[in-house]
Amino acid sequence: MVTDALTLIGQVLGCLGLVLALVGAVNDLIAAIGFVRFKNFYLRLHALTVGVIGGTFYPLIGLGTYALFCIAPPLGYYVAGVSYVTAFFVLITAPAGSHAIARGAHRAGYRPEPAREDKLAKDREEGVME
Amino acid sequence: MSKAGSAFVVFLLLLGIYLVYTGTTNPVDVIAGGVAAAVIAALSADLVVSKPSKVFDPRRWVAFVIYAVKYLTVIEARAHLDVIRRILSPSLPVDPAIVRIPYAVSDDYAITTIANSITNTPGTVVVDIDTERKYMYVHWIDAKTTEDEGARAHVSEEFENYAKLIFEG
Amino acid sequence: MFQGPIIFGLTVNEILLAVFLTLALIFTYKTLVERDLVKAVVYSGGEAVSYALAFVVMYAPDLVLAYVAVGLGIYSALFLFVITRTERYEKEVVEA
Amino acid sequence: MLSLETQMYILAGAVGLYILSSLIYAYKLATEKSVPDMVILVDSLTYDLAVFIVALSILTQNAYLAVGALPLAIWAYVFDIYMSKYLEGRELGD
Amino acid sequence: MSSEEALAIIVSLAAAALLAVVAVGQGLVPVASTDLTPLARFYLLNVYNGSSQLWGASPEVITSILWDYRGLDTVYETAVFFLAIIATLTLFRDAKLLPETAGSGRGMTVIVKTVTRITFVTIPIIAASIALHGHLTPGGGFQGGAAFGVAPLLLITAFSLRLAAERGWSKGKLLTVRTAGLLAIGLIAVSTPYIIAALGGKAGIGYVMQNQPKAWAEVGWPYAIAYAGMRVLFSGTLLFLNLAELFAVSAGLALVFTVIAMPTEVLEKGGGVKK
Amino acid sequence: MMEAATLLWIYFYSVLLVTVFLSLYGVYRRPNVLKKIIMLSIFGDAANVLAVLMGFRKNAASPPVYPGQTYTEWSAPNSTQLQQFASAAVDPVPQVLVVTAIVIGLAVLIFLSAAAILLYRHYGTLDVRLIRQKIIEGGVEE
Repeated sequence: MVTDALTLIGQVLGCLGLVLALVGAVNDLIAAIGFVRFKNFYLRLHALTVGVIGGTFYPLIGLGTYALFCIAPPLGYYVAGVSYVTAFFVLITAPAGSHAIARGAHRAGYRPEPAREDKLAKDREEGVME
Repeated sequence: MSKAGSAFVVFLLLLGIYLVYTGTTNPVDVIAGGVAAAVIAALSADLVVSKPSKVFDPRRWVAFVIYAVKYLTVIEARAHLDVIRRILSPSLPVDPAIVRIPYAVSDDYAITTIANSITNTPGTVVVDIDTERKYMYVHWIDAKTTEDEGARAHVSEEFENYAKLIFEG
Repeated sequence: MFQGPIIFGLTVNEILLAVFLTLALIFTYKTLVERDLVKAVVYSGGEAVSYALAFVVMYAPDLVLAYVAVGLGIYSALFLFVITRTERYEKEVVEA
Repeated sequence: MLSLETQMYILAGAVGLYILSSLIYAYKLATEKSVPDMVILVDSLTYDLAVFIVALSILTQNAYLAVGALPLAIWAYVFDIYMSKYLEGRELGD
Repeated sequence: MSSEEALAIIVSLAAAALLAVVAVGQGLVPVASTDLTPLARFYLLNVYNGSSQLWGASPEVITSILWDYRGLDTVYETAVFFLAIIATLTLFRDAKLLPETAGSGRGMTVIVKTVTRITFVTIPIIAASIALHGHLTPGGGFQGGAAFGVAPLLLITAFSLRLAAERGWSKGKLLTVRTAGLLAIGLIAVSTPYIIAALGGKAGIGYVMQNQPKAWAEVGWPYAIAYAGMRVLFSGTLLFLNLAELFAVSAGLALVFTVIAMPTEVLEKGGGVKK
Repeated sequence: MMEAATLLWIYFYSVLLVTVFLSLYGVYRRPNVLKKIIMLSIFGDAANVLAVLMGFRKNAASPPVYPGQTYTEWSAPNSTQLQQFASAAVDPVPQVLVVTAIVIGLAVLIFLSAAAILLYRHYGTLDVRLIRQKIIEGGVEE
């Protein structure tokens, strides 16, 4: 009885994970559209974030949950483990990567245009920021 | 003592990652992963953790869990919907600016948590950071204000409060 | 064993393989004609990703593990090491 | 509760959408002109295809195909780091 | 695009299409084939078949072929890798890794540094997992070593080579680890005859790179041990060869990257010249 | 009329051969030594993919790894399971060769990159035409 209920909960969670994966795929497509529509590197970074968090992190969690509950072990555990570890790494490394590339681009002379204000460029011209 | 403590913390982290990655919990894997994790932790734990006593404080973990759940559901969903609306609307309504946001934490992990939280919410990206004057330069897709404190209230105040609870003190 | 849908007598893996090989060819061409060597390195990274996915759909996970680390992680660093020490732009081919 | 067939259709749809967006990324990558843009396009492509690998491994019921997702995700980050350090105009070992 | 490039592309397109059509038409290459070559069928059926005389005791066919059926080939290949790295080192043989000349120590921003700290300790454990499970799941010594090789590059790029030098990395230590890995491979390769001799058998029965017992060489490495109600599968020599290969490849890559990442002046002038 | 599958496989071989030829053209004709090295790496990769493609087959459904084995919970398969596995898996032999080839290619490229750095130090350029000119002007270097 209890195991039946647990199996049912697992099935429901797995299906929710699948739906999350589908939503993530749609997010990724929207991010790709954003890449096409935005004309500026710094704006595209926001589309990248949609693609990374909405389009990679959440689908990986969803697919991992699906694999955990709906695929027979040990293979299901294997896929779930790979998905979760990948999701963890994406969550901590992707923002650092975007930050690094944004900083490098700003230092290499790519300016956000149009922009209402660019305090970083101003501060670096004034010499307060190295 | 501190060194052994940090090695132990890193050992637990690495063992956890090893077991999750391999997807098994059988004794042989625990032993093999434990040996590998112990070697790596003994060689390079001082890079990662400097004050291991912080890790064993349950209040920090409670704050971390509350923050993680809130961040990964409410905040992310709101930011995603906002940016997706901007991408899909025909007029492409953006009003970008690089604003300067002060912060008041000093721990490396706290700074990284704030910066990664800002970058991971669509709509704001940390472009540069000045650790001496304690400013972050954030590219904001819809700059409601360019004042330092106003931007802080809009973008990073919540993250900062939680980061203080988790890592500082 | 799961075979997937058959479209015009082609399996899904074959169609995906065609896609990724074509992508790799496009990136190879872009690498060839690019004068800026940094961009050439980025294109070769894209080519590495395409070939890694080709390995995935050809059921070779071992090669994916080895090839992604080497093609995306090590080659690009190696080429950038050389570029920082030498020159970034390739000069035009002058007809003799 | 979804039947197995519906689950597979959902997965196949997700795989198709990922392929579609990766094609858009590849097109943008082939036509893009500035280096930072190209780097983040390679990133997007890589992350996109990492999820695609996991979805494909579940769809084709081959667990061992999923192993490629982790290297792709980590080494996209590594690629970012190299490129940004190069763009800052410094030697990589500096 | 110059006219020459266009010509080259057209010629290569035509030549490639022609070659492909000829190769396919002559039956030189498989086209949408549905059956395996006899060799592949032999491997797939024998590698994990306990009742076969020629089994490799590993469910991972690739690792088994790599280290068992084609073992000597792989040993030579590791030696080639070793020699290529030696050759690279001889090109820069004067460069010394000293903390005072190895970069400025400035590195990148604190965000990248903190994330890299976590990543730097977790990449080796992933590499260890890939290598330790090399005989069970996709992976192995090469794959683990290549994965590990990215960790020193990441550290050098995000921090600085100076940190690596201050943490006590030196060419000598890395060379020692690498040589120890290669030596371990060599020792395991020739171990079977000595094990037989040590067990009191007739010397010279076992052959080089022997993993499992064969009909004409009846002593080999065990493929599993029974312990506390479990049977632990470690596939004879495969696990140990994978581990040794992991050390050899990862230390070799770390060595060559620490050398090649030195400042240009040190690399070109040699020694630990001051700026 | 040929089947779609045959045409597609001809397309595979054509694409890979075009990649090989283009990269060889780059190695032969591009003046910059680093560009030559990059194209050489692509040449090696395309050759590897070509080798693996020959081991790929139409009805394959599994990598050549017997699934579901762990350190402790394992049982050797019976002959039926093995036949099923062999009828689904792809050819392992090219994959084994390619694992080896990838590492050898990596070693060769590391050496070539180091050599390129030294070449630049010696001649001040990586352009082979300028290097040739310098050799002709300055006689044979010692």
